Amino acid sequence: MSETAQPTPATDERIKEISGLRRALIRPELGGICGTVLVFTFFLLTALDSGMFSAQGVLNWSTVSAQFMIIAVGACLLMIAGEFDLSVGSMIGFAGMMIAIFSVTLGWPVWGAILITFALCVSIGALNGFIVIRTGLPSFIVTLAFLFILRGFTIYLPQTIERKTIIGGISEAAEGDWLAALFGGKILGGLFQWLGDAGLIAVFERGSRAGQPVVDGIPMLIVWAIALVIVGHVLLTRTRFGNWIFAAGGDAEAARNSGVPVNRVKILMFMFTAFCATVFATCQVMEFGSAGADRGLLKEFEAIIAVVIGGALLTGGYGSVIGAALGALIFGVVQQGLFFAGVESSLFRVFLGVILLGAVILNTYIRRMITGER
Amino acid sequence: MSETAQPTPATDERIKEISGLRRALIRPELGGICGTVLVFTFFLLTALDSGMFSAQGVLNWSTVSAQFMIIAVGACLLMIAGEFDLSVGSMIGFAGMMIAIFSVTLGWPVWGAILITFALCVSIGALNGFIVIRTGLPSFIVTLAFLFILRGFTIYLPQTIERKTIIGGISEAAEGDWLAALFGGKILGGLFQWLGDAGLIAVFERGSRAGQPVVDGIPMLIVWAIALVIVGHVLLTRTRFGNWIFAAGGDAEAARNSGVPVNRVKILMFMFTAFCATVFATCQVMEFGSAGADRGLLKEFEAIIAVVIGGALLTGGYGSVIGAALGALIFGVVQQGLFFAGVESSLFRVFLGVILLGAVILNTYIRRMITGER
Amino acid sequence: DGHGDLNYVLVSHAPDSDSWWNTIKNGIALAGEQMGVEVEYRNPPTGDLADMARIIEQAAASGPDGIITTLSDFDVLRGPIEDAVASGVDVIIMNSGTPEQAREVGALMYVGQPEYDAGLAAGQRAAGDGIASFLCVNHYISSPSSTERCQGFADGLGVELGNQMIDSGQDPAEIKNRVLAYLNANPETDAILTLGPTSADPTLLALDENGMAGDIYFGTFDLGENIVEGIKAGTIQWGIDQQPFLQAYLPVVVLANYHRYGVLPGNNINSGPGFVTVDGLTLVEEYAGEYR
Amino acid sequence: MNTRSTHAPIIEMRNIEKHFGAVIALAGVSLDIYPGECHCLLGDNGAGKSTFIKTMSGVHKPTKGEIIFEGRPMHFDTPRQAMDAGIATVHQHLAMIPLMSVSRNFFMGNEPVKRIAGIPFFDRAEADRVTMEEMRRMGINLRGPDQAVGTLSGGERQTVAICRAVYFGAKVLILDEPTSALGVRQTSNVLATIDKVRKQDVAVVFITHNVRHALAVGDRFTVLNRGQTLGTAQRGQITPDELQDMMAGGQELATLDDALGGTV
Amino acid sequence: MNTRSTHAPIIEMRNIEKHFGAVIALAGVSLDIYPGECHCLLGDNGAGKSTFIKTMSGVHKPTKGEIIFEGRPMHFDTPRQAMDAGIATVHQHLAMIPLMSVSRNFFMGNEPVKRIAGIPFFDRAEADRVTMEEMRRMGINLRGPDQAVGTLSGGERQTVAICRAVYFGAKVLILDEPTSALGVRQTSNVLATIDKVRKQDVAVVFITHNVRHALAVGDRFTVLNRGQTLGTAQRGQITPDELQDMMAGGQELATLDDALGGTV
Ligand SMILES: Nc1ncnc2c1ncn2[C@@H]1O[C@H](COP(=O)(O)OP(=O)(O)OP(=O)(O)O)[C@@H](O)[C@H]1O
Ligand SMILES: Nc1ncnc2c1ncn2[C@@H]1O[C@H](COP(=O)(O)OP(=O)(O)OP(=O)(O)O)[C@@H](O)[C@H]1O
Ligand SMILES: [Mg+2]
Ligand SMILES: [Mg+2]
Repeated sequence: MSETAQPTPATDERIKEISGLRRALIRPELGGICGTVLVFTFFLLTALDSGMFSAQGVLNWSTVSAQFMIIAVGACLLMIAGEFDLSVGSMIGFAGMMIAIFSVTLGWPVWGAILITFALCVSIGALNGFIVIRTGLPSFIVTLAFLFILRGFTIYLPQTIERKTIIGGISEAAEGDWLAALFGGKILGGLFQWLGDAGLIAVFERGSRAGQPVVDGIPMLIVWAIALVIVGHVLLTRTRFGNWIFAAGGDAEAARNSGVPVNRVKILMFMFTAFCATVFATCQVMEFGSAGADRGLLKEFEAIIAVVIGGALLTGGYGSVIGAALGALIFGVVQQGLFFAGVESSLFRVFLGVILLGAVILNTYIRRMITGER
Repeated sequence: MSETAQPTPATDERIKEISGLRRALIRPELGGICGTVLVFTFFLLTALDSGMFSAQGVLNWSTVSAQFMIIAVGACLLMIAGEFDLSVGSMIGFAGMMIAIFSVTLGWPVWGAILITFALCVSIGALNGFIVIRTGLPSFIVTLAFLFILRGFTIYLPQTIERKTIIGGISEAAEGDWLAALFGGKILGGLFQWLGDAGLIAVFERGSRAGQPVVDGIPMLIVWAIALVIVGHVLLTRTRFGNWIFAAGGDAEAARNSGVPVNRVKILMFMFTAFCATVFATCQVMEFGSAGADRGLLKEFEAIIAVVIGGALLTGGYGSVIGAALGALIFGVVQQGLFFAGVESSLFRVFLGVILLGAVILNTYIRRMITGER
Repeated sequence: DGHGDLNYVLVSHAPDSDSWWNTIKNGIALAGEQMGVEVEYRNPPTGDLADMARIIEQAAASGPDGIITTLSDFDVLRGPIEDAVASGVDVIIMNSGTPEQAREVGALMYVGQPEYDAGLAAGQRAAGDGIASFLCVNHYISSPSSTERCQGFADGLGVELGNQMIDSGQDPAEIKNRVLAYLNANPETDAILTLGPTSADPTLLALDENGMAGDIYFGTFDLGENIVEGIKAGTIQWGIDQQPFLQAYLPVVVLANYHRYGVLPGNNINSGPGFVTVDGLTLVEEYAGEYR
Repeated sequence: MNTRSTHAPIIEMRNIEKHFGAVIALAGVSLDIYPGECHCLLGDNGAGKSTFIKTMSGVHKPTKGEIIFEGRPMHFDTPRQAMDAGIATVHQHLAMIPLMSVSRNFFMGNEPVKRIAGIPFFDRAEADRVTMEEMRRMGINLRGPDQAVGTLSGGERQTVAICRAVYFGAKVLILDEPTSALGVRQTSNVLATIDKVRKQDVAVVFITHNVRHALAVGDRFTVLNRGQTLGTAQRGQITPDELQDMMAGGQELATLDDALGGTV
Repeated sequence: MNTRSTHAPIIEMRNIEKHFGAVIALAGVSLDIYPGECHCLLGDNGAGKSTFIKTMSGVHKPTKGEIIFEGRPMHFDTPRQAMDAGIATVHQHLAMIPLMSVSRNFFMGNEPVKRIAGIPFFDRAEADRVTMEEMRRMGINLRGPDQAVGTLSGGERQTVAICRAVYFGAKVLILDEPTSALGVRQTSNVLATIDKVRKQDVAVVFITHNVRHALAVGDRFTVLNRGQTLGTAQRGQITPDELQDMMAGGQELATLDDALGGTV
């Protein structure tokens, strides 16, 4: 028997060569990188003296960006797995309210309230996923239903139990709680104190905290955001499970035939999204000490927008966690930056829409270069 | 030359026969019909004596349903053509505000304001469609951008021009305007007066309108809803353009190859959706005499929900206008019925979510029967 | 930047489509012009209070001379406000919160109308008019202050709130028809309380339609063009005016004078509740929605 | 069978080039197609066959080159125009919409119209009648004209597509790999249909990878290779083996164990 | 070539039935497959071939019937289990994901793992290396292992799929119409690969509609018809024409004009 046919020619005369640099550049997060550079350049030029880049200013937009990042990581992995979740915003409201009800109304220890809330919310995420898988309905519809259901309960429960729509007093309850500190505290306080003493960052001038540095630590929110981004990125790009996420979103049928446990992957991603939403809610509740029925409104869109700005494909199978994190950063910086730059606040939405459009068009162009798709 | 092969057997022994009745039943709007029957049965049993089915009560839920119908018709045709529009709600706010600005602030005659607003909004619809077609981006993203952009302008413009976010005084401006009457008036007033006089419907017993019938005409809103449903239904099922709508949504590439002007169809459907949103806004402005920056919030979801309850497929190519109208009816009746039945009103959202889920699952089952799809 | 040597920021909790805040914007614009200072308006676009906390932090970071803010959730906003005070920014609390809370966070003063008290006063007034049951049309159910108004009104009447408060949503047709539905199902209702123009305007139309206009006892919070018309026509018995204009205007004036001349009023200022009735409506009418 | 001399060509493609960004899919292909002939278009994967017939049917605009239809230069901007001119195409990836009924699919883009008060209504009765009749003529009994295409088997769908093209395609019928997914019986039906259509003086352009299918019905054979034509051969002037070699782009084929016979 | 007597069958399918709701796709099909043989599965469209091999590869669970793999009854609940047992499948509709890189596709569902601190990391270096090597062995030079599958031609994709199956499919390789969209040269590559694989004592199940492809590599031929088997024939015991007739489900074929030769 002869060997197989002669090798096909290594190059095709009908295709022009793509330069090495260009090839190195085309990756999902390129759009996000360009956007970040653009946005920072813009604000460095227009809002440098507004305090946006003082220690306090940086902390401000970092915190806002970190918030977006936490939910964007979940939304990103879920979107790459081919689904999305419109109930994220309602889940945030619901999770916060549950913690408040368990800890304040029912008087449970805060760690217990947090744990049971995580269990509850992750189960709801699993339920979302289960319904999507079993009925084959688009996740848009299923999670839209849960958007209403969860928000309904978030308003109804405190209304019925406590006759209010905001439950406060969680800070007092959380005093000294080991788990609460993981969500509400700050780290590196010593470092910042030292920086303040050394005159490297500003200190308060008067009041009860005179002499303390204006930034007295990194909020746990930011730590969570960074941790989730790293975990998400490693999971997606470095593990076999990550490959399954791509496969499940790229073509569920093909993946299933190749032995990828697609249903499990999708349900786990719904659970992870719910987990991220609950982390968001817990940090918020622990920082602010109260839970409100209107928390998290429209956050589902913000998460999706960050992910899409970061280069992921709405239809699944393509995207990057780093991209989503950059998307969240852009979003946060623009949102706070417009305030710093003193732009009329009602125009904020207009900017948001325009940036969204611009970013996705840029990303589409990049993706077409990668895949050769037309 | 011989004739082509012998005919394939008319029946296939491997498939059980489907009964005639069952076949007659399986149509896209079946889910809507079942839902409507269910909902009415439920409320007839639980809320019969609450006034829900008095003349006034009927008018009440009819008006709410008619509102949903107007936007559902547009959303339905667009969804069948394979796209959807998240900017409907913002478009409603925007259109109302434009009418107010043109007629009150700029002092144009109301008919002029209405016409220019229609032109403007339909052009924005066309722009939406154009961007979707040209960039190949999912309409979710493009219209999400416009959701923000239009809402931003709706807040910014009156704020800048009039220093208010509610502009009133349109009723006075519209007094005697021929076009305004088409959106804000009532018809069949004589008939109802006669019915009231004849004792067939209740008359007011007290207050400023004692002696007048409780229902003094059919609001133009309902007339528009019925007209749009009929036009939409005929367009979809009886014209060649209707066939193109199905084709464009079913498989744009295949339709294009068969000579269907897919781009034109899709853009026209975006324009029609914008048209419906503008009708909604105009009726609202004419009835309430004012335009507010927060009008139409979340209406895009409500339209999509009505359409999906009515049996259309989110992915396009399948659905019915009658179904969407029934979906809107169910939506309206449930919403108002809960008030008549005295259910805690914050639970409304929970019900909405549950009904949405139930309806789509029912519809999926029906569709699978039709297409034999698994 | 700007024409003034002093920079102030006003932070509200309202979503940016809420029409009531418009008067506030006009108030600060006028005060800014008259005092020759720069005043910016900031709000969380969706009305999310957690976002509002970030905005206060942001405002503090941009180093203004003063911040005027609402205190719609003490727990959430206390931290950022205290930080702002500590970093040398003078703060005045307006609109929501209580004088006690304002003192606690270290603000200079409080200008506004305690919501529960306003509701209570209205309830007591209505009780005096012989009212025993009511409908509270809540178009902003997730905001605590709107619930407090209803609660205060119920307590003023001495009845249980219960199902008498409905979540009306913000769509005018839905508000109108929900009111109609409620009145249809509960025809024995004595009074209606609306919480602002968003719910009052459609409610007026609803009463017009079912013929109860003028027949049912109707009170509302906050003013607007149609509400003023309603008061004039006798459909609405009273409107509780918390005078948003003052809530915006006074803090700016106070801050500017404090920073320039070191003078400060010795007390908090209650801008409301003031009951607007059919007497003395002319000015109210002219400026409703703009300065009233 | 028709020969070159009896007719003028119905379509002349002159030096057609088509570039997609960096990809040159067609680098100058010329071809004449005569009424009543079955012209087979052969070639390797990616040779440009589908691209070529898409320029013919108005889906793509050629980057360079001329299309002369019935003696006059033509520029098809949309598939509709080509269709109106009499060019019907069955594309490689079926141009059928699974959720739509057979009769709606059959007339997609070519709906029969009945004017009532000047409004062009879709004449469904007519459409249903024609569909049932045409499908019956092809040997397929539908449950009803409103049966969804999604419920048909692959072979049946293919037949609907061809049937539709034949029904409308008065002058030129283009078939892009119509038999690739079909069973033996279905294939033989399709080939018989091609044969029948050709006899009605329609020009047929038939793309296939199967030499035997090509030889069974083809009058002339054009082989494309990497965007260029290797030339056209007349039936009888070429042996199956020669054709096979040409279809492989002139490159040597992998040979199997001798026991299995040298070629495929 | 192997004959029945030299080995025990690696898979025995006994009376497999599969119902989809009202549709009876398989009505009791039995089949033995031996190591080192190429077993061709033939039959009309909708005969149930794809369904049959899907029960074999764990995609569908049979409604009735037994699967005996290496002498022991087996119940595959997921494609993974079948794969782990040594059954690799190239499905009719390609199991490739266009947006993913070749090497990720190659190892999809079978990722090589490198444990660092107990966490199973995807060993990409290894995956890339193997992919490049295996593809090179098949005669395809990739730009790099991270090239997206979407940029490959149809034939190349088909080869990746087969290559992957061969790499993992130690014992049984199932190919569902692998050649239907391929050009002559690509087809001959695939057939040569089948031949080579079979020689390594792998059992190959090969579905095709092309008699000549079947005869080129098949050792035994099983024909399905409407969910039932028409029997299995040994190579040499059956003529191409007989086979062709059986493939058409025993029904008469449409005959073409005599000039074109009686059969396809
Ligand atoms: N829209 C497009 N954009 C870019 N490249 C394209 C496009 N369509 C086709 N090509 C490329 O043009 C070349 C010819 O493709 P074409 O589909 O015409 O081949 P074909 O001869 O039909 O092959 P097959 O036998 O596999 O169907 C291929 O390299 C293909 O990748
Ligand atoms: N998931 C399913 N649900 C319902 N019916 C199905 C399903 N899969 C296949 N069928 C039906 O089972 C029968 C056999 O289908 P199958 O795909 O096995 O045929 P095949 O022999 O592979 O045909 P082809 O040669 O066209 O690929 C067909 O009638 C098909 O419609
Ligand atoms: Mg092709
Ligand atoms: Mg098959």
